[in-house]
Amino acid sequence: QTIRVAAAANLQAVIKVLQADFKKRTGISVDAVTGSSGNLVAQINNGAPYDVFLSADMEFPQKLKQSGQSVKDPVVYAMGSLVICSKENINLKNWQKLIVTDAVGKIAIANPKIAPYGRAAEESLQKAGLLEQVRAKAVYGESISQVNTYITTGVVTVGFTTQSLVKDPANATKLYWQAISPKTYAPIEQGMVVLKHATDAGNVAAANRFYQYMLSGAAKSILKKYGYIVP
Amino acid sequence: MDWLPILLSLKLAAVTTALLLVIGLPLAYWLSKGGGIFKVILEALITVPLVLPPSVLGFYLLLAFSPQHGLGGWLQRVFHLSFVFSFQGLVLASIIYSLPFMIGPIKSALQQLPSSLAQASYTLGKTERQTFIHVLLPNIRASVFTAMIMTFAHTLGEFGVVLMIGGNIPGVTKVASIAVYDSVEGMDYRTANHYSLLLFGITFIMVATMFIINRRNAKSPLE
Amino acid sequence: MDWLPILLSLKLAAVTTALLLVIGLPLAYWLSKGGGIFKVILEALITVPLVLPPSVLGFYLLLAFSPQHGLGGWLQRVFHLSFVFSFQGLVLASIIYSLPFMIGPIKSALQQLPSSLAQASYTLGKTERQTFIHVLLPNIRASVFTAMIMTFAHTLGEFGVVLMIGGNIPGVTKVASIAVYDSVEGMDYRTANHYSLLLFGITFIMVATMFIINRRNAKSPLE
Amino acid sequence: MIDISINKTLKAGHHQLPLDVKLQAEVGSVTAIHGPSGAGKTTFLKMVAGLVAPASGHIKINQEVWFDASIGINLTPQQRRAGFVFQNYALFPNMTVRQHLSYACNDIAWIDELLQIGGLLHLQNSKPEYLSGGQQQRLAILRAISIKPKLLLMDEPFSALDAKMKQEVITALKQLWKRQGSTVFIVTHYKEELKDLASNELWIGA
Amino acid sequence: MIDISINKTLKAGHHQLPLDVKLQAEVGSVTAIHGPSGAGKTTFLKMVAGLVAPASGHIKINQEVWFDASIGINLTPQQRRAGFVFQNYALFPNMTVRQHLSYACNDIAWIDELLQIGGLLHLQNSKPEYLSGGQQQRLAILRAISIKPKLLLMDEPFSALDAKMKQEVITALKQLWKRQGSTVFIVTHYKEELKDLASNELWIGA
Ligand SMILES: Nc1ncnc2c1ncn2[C@@H]1O[C@H](COP(=O)(O)OP(=O)(O)OP(=O)(O)O)[C@@H](O)[C@H]1O
Ligand SMILES: Nc1ncnc2c1ncn2[C@@H]1O[C@H](COP(=O)(O)OP(=O)(O)OP(=O)(O)O)[C@@H](O)[C@H]1O
Ligand code: MOO
Ligand SMILES: [Mg+2]
Ligand SMILES: [Mg+2]
Repeated sequence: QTIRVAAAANLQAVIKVLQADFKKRTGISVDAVTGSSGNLVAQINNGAPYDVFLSADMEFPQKLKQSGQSVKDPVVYAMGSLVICSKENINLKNWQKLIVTDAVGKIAIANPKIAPYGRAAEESLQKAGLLEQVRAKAVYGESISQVNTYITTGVVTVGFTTQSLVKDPANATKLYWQAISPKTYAPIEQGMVVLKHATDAGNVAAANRFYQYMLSGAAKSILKKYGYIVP
Repeated sequence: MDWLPILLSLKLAAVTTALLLVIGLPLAYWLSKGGGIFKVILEALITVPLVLPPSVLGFYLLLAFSPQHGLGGWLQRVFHLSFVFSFQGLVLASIIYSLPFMIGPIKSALQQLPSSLAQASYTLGKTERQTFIHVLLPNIRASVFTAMIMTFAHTLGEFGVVLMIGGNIPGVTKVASIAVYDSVEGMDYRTANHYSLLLFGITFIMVATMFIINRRNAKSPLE
Repeated sequence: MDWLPILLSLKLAAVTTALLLVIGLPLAYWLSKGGGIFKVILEALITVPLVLPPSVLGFYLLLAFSPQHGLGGWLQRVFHLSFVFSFQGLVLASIIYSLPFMIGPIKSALQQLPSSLAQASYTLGKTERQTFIHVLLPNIRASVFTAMIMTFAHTLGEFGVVLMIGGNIPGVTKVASIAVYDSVEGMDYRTANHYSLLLFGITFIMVATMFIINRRNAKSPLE
Repeated sequence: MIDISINKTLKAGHHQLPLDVKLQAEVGSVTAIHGPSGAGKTTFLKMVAGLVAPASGHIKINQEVWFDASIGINLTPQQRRAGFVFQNYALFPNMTVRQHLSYACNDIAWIDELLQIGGLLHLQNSKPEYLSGGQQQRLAILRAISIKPKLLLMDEPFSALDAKMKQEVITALKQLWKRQGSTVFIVTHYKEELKDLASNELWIGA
Repeated sequence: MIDISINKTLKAGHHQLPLDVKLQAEVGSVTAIHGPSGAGKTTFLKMVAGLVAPASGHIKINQEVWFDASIGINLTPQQRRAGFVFQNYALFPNMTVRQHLSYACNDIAWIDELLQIGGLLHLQNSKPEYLSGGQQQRLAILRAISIKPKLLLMDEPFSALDAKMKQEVITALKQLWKRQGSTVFIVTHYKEELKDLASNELWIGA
């Protein structure tokens, strides 16, 4: 049996591990379709054959509930943690001071209009009173993966991204990073729902098992390893 | 590296190019004959999908063909045809997206032909259709090849539309362009490089073969 | 709705089309003269960027022009030129991306012209350059227009490459295609529709105007 | 019986050029058409073939009405199937000599006979760009007669042939036309070359 | 003094056609070239103009060497600037009658004189597709002489002109050539039409 899971782009690395672990435990295969949360929601609203949706925030799953694509309320399966990160060997302890100096050129931020990590980064900068000063140096990535590309290819000096980047064992680039204090931004709650399609396609039992699995200790320890904060 | 997306892409590009040839040749011929404001409007409409970012075009196509809405629902009910998250959906989207690249060069090449060629054929009793196939088309072969290569390559590389309306389903809609995109996004640059090189190689061979076939059979012995 | 991205897009498309005309015309002419294996390889190379998904092409361009690496660093140090996160970077990327659409139709149209036209011009003492400008080019006007329209429209709608190498900086690299994409992603479909309609309208007017200009100045009085 | 009377006003630069032609000819006759350059000879032939529409008048070939402005009849070039030798040949660049003829008709023996008449047998696999001017002109003639048309329209068909070649071709054509009962209109600037061929004469021009 | 001796093997279909031409002519003379269709007359003119390369031999015009296979000299068509009337005219579809001439030379008075000679004044703003066959041919002649070439190469330049028009044109050209001291080669199938024009004759063919 196979179910299809639509997963937000920031889960791209960890979803492979979760897939394998879930298969080992239940024998159920998972096809993961990754993309930006906004894209995935537009597709689901227009008949995409996905059984479970793992979003990057809570807003999108809520919208799906409203449009009748899911029966139950979304639950939080993980919380993202924001880091500032660089390919250059610079000391990011005092990143607030550092990023306004000439030592830092371009700064990558996810587009706050559509990516939760971008929203968190701007919030944090706002709290530190740096947002306006940093604007001139900012470049915007469409998704968190694009920000990661900017960081790992070194076209920006620093970038605000998810901790899962630096925890990803597949990532060969040596990175220097510093976690941003979670007090400076609203928690990045990532929500999950089982979709109506699962019922229509007769996958509802398997989908529910995956849903349960995501909230189990096994999944949580994997998520944790990848830098997510688990509830 | 997974071969399925490459094969899927080649299939998509081949089917799209073949269908666009069937649609594009008569359409380009009809447009080349000139005419009123109606044709101008149609030509502009054909070009318009080009200016929307592919993913946005894909979004509108998704809305149009969604079984939730009018047209898509009707197609679903009456013909059991679904153009979202299916291979035929990718083909349809690719056709809409690449149409101007097929039509444009063929139409302008046809306009460049002297009208006496067609006239000579008509006096032999040949229909417009026979004339088009046997006289006009062979004399704009270079332009037809160019249009085909551009369409094929463009479909291989098409990404935004396909992602939106196809949804990245392995073996059904996960084409090579999406696979290589995924690899880059996942920072798996090795796989991305492999895919890219392969696409590169396929195009290279294809384009080179076309150009060699397309060279004049022989050079004039006098020059 | 913000007008800045639209203006930026129009500027990018106009600059790209103009530069591609300057680069594309001589290149297409040179390729049309036929020749050895070297030209075949070059032609294939020009076509290859088409088969990579735009964002992946953008990724490779990012690598190539990153100030951290060889070429990009050298350009930065010696010319203080940066092709990442800058308008000139978008122009360069668009040129690479749209080159085949400019070259293809022009080259095949040139091949279709009878060689006696150029010969007649040579015997009048005219150079190859004069002949190209005054004799060959005016006789393939329809194909040049087609190539220009396709390039312009394609650049307006270009998204993946621009997104990757531009970094979405308002007023510098945030072009219309990104703005409309953002709106769709942010589920702000109203704004997305506005942008799309506007792009639609601009292209429509542009294409229609071109086609009307491009119609033969007069119809033959005998037909 | 062939009965033609047509009218059209041509534009030569900014000048108006009235063209008004009346012609009656027997079936099986050969008519030589001449007149000054630019008078409308080519245009007349094109009107008869259905490639250009006259403004008024009629074209009647035997019992058939090909064109009649008053009753709105205007047959297509395909329906008229008049053989036409274009002044500029209008050969098909993509076809070899033989392909020109096999595109027009299916009779292989007839095609071989034609190639023989035109002296193009050894060039049957060459495309027009590899033919000399006179060879191209002969091919244009062969293509037009290959469909065995009832009415054959020839626009200066011998202008690029040397005297000997012209005599040979004319002799062969004469026999052919007799055999097939063809009616022929030939535009020419050299009346003498048609002296033992043409029975009628038509002057077009002021 | 003009001294030409050139060789080339042409391909006519699968046959080999050896072309071997020797010609000596005075400066200011007119040479009529004739021979059977397909013998190589057009090819000869193209070799003289530099549009086709001979296999061996030489072309010497006055003191200048235009071509010499033995010492590897081969001037470009631009360097030779031989006026050329193409058998198929090779007019520029994008240019009006007047533009053809103003592309070739800048002298407005001269252009007007040429238009007068060719009887094309009233058509000066027409493009080739709106010209009759004879009008196109006259334009081709005017374009070739507009550059006042030392050597003028004409490939059946009068074949589409009616007798009267031809006489007028020839008379005008004769005066012109005398004035300018031009040397002229004319390919023709009607020797008679050049009888009071040509002083030399060249036969090309087996
Ligand atoms: N590219 C080519 N262009 C012209 N002729 C060619 C070409 N290739 C081969 N030939 C052959 O070369 C021969 C000479 O051709 P050319 O045009 O010089 O003849 P010509 O003497 O001018 O004949 P015509 O009086 O019919 O114009 C012909 O038999 C022709 O078949
Ligand atoms: N599209 C056109 N094609 C041909 N002639 C045209 C056209 N438009 C206008 N004309 C004019 O019509 C007139 C008649 O042209 P036509 O070709 O019938 O002459 P013709 O008698 O065949 O002359 P020629 O002996 O020079 O071939 C010419 O004066 C020409 O300028
Ligand atoms: O994973 Mo996201 O939706 O690109 O932030
Ligand atoms: Mg005529
Ligand atoms: Mg010749």
